[in-house]
Amino acid sequence: MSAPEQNPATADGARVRFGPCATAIVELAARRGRSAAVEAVAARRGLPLPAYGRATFGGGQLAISVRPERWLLLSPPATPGLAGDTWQEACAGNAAVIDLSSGLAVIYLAGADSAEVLIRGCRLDLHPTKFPAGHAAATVIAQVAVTIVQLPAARLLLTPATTARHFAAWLAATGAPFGISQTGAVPFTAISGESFS
Amino acid sequence: MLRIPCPWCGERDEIEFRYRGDASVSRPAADAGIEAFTTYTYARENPRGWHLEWWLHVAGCRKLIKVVRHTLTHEIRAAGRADESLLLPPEGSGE
Amino acid sequence: MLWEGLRGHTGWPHAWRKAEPRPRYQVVIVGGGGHGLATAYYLATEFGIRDVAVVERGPIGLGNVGRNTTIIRSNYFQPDNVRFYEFSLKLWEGLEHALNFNAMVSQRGTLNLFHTEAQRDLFTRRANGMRLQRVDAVALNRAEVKARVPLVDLDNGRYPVLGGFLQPRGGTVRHDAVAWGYARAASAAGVDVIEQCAVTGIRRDGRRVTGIDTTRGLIKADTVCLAVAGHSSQLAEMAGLTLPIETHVLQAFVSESIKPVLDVVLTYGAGHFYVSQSDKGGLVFGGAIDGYNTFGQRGTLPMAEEVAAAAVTLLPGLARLRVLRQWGGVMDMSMDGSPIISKTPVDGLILNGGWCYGGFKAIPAGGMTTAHLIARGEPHPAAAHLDLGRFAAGRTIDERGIGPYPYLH
Amino acid sequence: MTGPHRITAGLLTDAAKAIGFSFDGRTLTGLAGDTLASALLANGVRLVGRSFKYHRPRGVVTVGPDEPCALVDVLTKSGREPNQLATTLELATGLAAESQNRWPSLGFDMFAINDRLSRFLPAGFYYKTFMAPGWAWERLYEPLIRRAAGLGRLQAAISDHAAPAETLHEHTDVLVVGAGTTGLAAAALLGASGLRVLLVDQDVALGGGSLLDARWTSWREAMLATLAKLDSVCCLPRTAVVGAYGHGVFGAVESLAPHRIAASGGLRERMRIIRARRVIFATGSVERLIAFPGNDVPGVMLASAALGYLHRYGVAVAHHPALFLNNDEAYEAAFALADAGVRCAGIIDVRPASKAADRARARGIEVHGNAVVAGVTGRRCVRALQVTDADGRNRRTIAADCLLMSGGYSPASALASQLGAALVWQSAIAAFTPALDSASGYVAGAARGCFGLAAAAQDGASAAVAIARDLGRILRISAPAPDLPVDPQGTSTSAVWEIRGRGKAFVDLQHDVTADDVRLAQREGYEHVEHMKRYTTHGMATDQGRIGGLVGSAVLAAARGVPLSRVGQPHPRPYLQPLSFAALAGMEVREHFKPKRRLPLHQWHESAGATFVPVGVWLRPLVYSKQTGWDPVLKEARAVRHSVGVTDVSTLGKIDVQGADAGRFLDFVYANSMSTLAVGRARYGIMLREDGMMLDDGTVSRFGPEHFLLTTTTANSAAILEHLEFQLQANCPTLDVLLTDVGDQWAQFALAGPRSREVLAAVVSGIDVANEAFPFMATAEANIAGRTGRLFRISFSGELAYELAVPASEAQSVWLAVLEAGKTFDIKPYGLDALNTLRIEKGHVTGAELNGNTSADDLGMQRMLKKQGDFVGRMLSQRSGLSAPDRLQLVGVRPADAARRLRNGAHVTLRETDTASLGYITSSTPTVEREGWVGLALVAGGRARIGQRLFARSVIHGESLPIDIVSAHMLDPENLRVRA
Repeated sequence: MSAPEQNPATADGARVRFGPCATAIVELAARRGRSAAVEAVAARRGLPLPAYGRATFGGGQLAISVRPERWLLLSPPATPGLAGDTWQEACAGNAAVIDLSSGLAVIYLAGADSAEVLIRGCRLDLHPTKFPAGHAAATVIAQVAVTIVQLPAARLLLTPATTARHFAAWLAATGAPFGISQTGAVPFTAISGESFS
Repeated sequence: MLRIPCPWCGERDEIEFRYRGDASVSRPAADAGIEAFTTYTYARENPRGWHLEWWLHVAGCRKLIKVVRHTLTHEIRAAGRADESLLLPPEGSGE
Repeated sequence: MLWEGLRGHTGWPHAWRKAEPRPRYQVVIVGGGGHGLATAYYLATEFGIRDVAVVERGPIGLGNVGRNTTIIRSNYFQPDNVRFYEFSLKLWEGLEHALNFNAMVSQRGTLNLFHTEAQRDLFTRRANGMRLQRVDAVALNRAEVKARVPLVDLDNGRYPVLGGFLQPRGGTVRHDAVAWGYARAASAAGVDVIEQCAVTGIRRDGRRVTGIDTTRGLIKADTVCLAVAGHSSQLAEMAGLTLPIETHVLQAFVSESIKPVLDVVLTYGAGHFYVSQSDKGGLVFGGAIDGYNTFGQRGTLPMAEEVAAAAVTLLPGLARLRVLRQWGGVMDMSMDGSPIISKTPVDGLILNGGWCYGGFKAIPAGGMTTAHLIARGEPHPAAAHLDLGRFAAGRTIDERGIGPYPYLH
Repeated sequence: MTGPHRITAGLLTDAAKAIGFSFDGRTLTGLAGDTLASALLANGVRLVGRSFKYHRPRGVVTVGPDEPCALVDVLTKSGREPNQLATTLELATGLAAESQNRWPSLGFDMFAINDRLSRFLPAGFYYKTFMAPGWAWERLYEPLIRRAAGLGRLQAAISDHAAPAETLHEHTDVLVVGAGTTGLAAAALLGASGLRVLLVDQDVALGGGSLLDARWTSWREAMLATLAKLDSVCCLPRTAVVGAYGHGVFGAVESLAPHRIAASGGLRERMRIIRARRVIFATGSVERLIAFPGNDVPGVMLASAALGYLHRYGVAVAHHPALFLNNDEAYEAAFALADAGVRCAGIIDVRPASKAADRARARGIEVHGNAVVAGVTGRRCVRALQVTDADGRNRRTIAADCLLMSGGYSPASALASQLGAALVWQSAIAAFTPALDSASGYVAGAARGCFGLAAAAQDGASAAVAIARDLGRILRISAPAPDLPVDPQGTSTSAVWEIRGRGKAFVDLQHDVTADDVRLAQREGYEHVEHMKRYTTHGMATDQGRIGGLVGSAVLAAARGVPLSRVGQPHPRPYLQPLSFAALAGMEVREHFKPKRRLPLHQWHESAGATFVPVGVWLRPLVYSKQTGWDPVLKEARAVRHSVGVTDVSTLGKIDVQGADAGRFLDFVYANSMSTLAVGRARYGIMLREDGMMLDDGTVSRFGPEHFLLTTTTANSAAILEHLEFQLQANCPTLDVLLTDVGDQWAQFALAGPRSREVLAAVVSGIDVANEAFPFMATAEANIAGRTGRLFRISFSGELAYELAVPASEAQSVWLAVLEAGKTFDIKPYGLDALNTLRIEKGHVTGAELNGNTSADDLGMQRMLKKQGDFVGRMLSQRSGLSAPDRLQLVGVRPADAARRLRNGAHVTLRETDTASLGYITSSTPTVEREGWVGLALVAGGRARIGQRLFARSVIHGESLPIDIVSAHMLDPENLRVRA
């Protein structure tokens, strides 16, 4: 809870930075009473679906659960075998599979001061004891829907595409006192690189 | 400021939710007639005390939840999923 | 004043008699707020009914009449509402001399800003509707808005101001003085103003009301009028009635007092906020309702943040001004956003309520038309549309077109 | 030593750092760590302002945020900030302050005449006066009163929006408000137990009362060291909790130190919204004034103020001060001043005897027991005091240049009261204490009347133990280590409120409310404390009457002849400290005030020279031109009518509906039938509210037996999604339906015009777009410019038209492909204005007609309502009132004189000069294909009036023009074009 002026930004502003992360996104929405079946399908494909409010990594994909009986699956863009249509077949009858790759923007936020920036808009308790790696939550920041995924050494922020630019502007303005820097596209490997314990 | 204990997401600020009114009334059957629908649509118990109400967690799980709230003190005694049946504390208690 | 000044102000009498309840009255009005006191005053002075008591659970004038943002205006969309509120505005204009009490009626004008063409169309429609009824309304362009309110930042980064609509005769009134003035004049006309007298029950004989039980005993009456907006549902329940009303809190804020910077009542069109400057120098702000039923007469934090954000956006010069107090009043939100002045299914029980945001500015008309309904047994022409029956019949007067969902207002 | 009154080193001041500042243009020097007030006093400046109503000379009264008198304007580069408290305003190099509410100068103030006329200006005088003649209030009296009222002057500067602000969201197990011995002891214990603790104090330094007693220095420093070591504890000095909002939520404001302000780009305060599982109010107490004639003369101040200025800033407030008090604690000021070499002119104690008096006499300080101050000599500063025995006899004069008063101490209970604490009268301390139920929080230390630093610390420890127990932690140690200094033995306070005599005795120094004003209010019947407050404005100033509030209640109680406990005091509302709008607003202001929603093609539209218009949160291209007027709009519209145009309709709400019961659900939420829709077809649909009024319209497309997509209007997209989610979960809980917002996923373009099919054919593959193969209201998946997308044959413009939907990330390439393919037909992108022009001509409705007061019948859609089966709004749409013949019905209108323009918002009347409104014009536009204007209107019994000539009156434009009422379907009523 330190104040910005106590954390002077380093020359390259590396204490906190953010950048877009190109991912393919599908949402699995279990049909009424079929969530167990969906989890079984996913397990067979090497992706153990997370419990509510959690995120898990498996089979080259990141699975996020911030809506009951629904899962967001993030994968590298256009990876054969991970695309929505393959899930479509696999989940036929058990889940609606909806491509949201264009609907959600994924922002990768990292750096020692990233928590300091977030508490200036995020109303959740992001204290490490309350929101450790592998936790995920949907909330609102700067009047925009944001899903936060806590990675071991960074955070993913998922936000609707049409307000992504507004949110990025807010992030830049709020992070300015911390010397926040905006990076280029962050590869999906930055996510997959982070192991969940 | 209300802190609403969403049964899915845990305690969240009220601004994440949209209030949807009295959860103790249910929509009349299709053939119940105009008077029944008039009552359903316009009449309000509007208690000064414990109130069972709908909140839609629009900024979170997007689930409709039930909340037992005191309309004077704003104390929230219970919250549950849409299909749970929550009991109201006795009238006059909790002031 | 001069004479009293010289004799040390020892001669001022009580503004209103501290009356003791009598066993029966022709008319008992429940609620010593603006509408209750005004109704009593007009019953006594306009309709010659002096056998009247106003019973108030606490001291008079501490409900919404003492908690509002003191604005008077008659700029409404629905023609019926324009007629009613204009009737009220005309009564305001003659009020102080009728009461011999300076309520500081200040017709400094109310200015509604608009920020989109769609809003311009709506306000044009409203202004034309008012003008057809010979009510004043003027359209202002950007430059005229800026000239009238130099504090406004026309291009405020998000919703530029395209213009405004002014009702020159709108303005403010010193709210407490309204309750005191009516109480004083009603009392002088023979009305018993009974404070610290809470109603515990409403007596009925079959379908007819016969009186009220109070913490100071039974009071019989031929007619009982409920004028307790904010708590109408609770009183009506005593008579076995369920009303098309929800209770919500409306909030207000006042800043430290400064030398005059604003001489109009200003309403933002792109956010929930309006402001005027009181004669004491404080800027008085209002917001929207919080959106859930509440009887908590207190301010909340989210609304304070929203109002402040709108204020700083539209009037950046106020950024360093400091807000002193925040409070709330609980209102009847009716299911169509318009008031109710009506007979009820219980004979002899009259309801004055459902005022939503409009209660204060409506006090003179509310009192006059309610008194008319009580005295004549039929609605005053200006309030004929405000009956309870309109909901079942589908004749609602939906000022905002929101429908029966107050939490969406 | 910067100033003759700086007699020693202060706890907060840095003797090495002199700072120049100015007051009323006079250049002075203070020290780093000074407040403006301490620096002024150090320089011997006593007169700092003029009072609100009587413009009487006023000086510094307190040492902190409770100050009623020492308010100044601060001149900054961006303007002038009024009503800054000199007693908390930290000295910064070049600070320029001016006294307030005087003209022409502080020394000589014209308005001071009010003081002489004061007998004619009692409380509430304006209610009885200024009424004649009738016109005079606004034009004469009110402007005068308004000019005279108000303290500081605000010099508004637009540039102030640059002032940064921020709101931090905090979470903690325990919030401890107040870092005196109570709070320090509690925080240390709670922190040691591993709980997260937030310790806040409004003062610049932590320690509260222990800062004013050297015996406590080592204990305080030990505590602060302990706290600093605990990771789970966060200490926030300079942070005032301004409101308690229930559910463990508190609003707090941190004021940054001058050097920090510079370091953080001008940030002045930081709003903190704190969410705590438990709270301890260790807010201490506030010293009270005593109402006696002349208790406002500069030099009359609280005893605690003298003590504070001495210890904190090394400043002696006077050379020869006297004290007037009713309690032992206040003697400490005399003792401390004596220790510092300031000789005391005597202590006037209303009590006959006390332990403190004995100690004073033992130190050679004269104490007048059983005595009171009956008056003050001097106008701009205290010169002498009139002292009498308690019974008024034995009048004598005591020379003094300052009077330190202490009427006892009131626990600071405002926050507890906001959480519903009842106030209980405690005669032992002559004050109210808050009774708060432990579920809401704990009040500890002086805040609950537990006076004495050691006793308070013990009390804080007990509260900590209780809270730790609530939260499942067991605290072994319960005594705050190290050992506490011992509180001095004391004699209890004896209540004294007012000393009556000639001259004004103030109970509210900032609003100039006197004890006589309170009595006058009572005589006039304003005898309830809330009435008295409102009538006299007692306690309504920036200081909220903290030091005089209870005194006013006491005067009222005496006048009514009832005990003070029955009168009580007004309910304290937020905010405890005045709070700048900037801080409260946070950073979601101006460009951040509301989110900006941008189209996937926003940048393309920008580069194409579009003029954007805010529509709700969206930014939409209005027209592809910077030129105003209708020409560019009509050019775009003409392209659609004559050849082909394309427009971005991605703002439409789009909701994916899947599941076995999807059709059933849509039948329930739409007034018309959807389950009967064939796969591969689309249908126009209307939704009603439960009260039978129109809610929204849009299209529903069926991609598969269990898969639909519906569109909503742009304005209602969020509301409709919520409506559907509510209806599904509340009223159809057993249905197998999944609702997913895909609004941002899909970009959607309308390709419209007689040549649109040819353009389409060039960009789609694998689908036959011939009229028969892909008829009106058909839909299909399609390969559009090489991307997988969806194709709809839907028309809003009234022309042959298609809508193309592709994933938003593909929007640009597809859009460009369409423009490329359209080149040969001179395709034009068209904006919102042209879109509107086209739909008005066709008679399609939008928000202007779906205004929440129109029924399906009003809009001529009654036939669409299902005869069979339940749906939202079905029953109440059958009410008589919704089909009354005089309801406003949708019609088209044309000016009789084609040269005249229509105006939206004009009212429709029967005759040129009628005042009775028959309705109004909702939308209008110049026509594309013929001369003149057309419009849509809602007219009473409109359909029966088709063919009539009525008038469109726009009184504010001084217009009344004849119009012809026509069918709303003004263009191609047989729908030949869309089917072509």
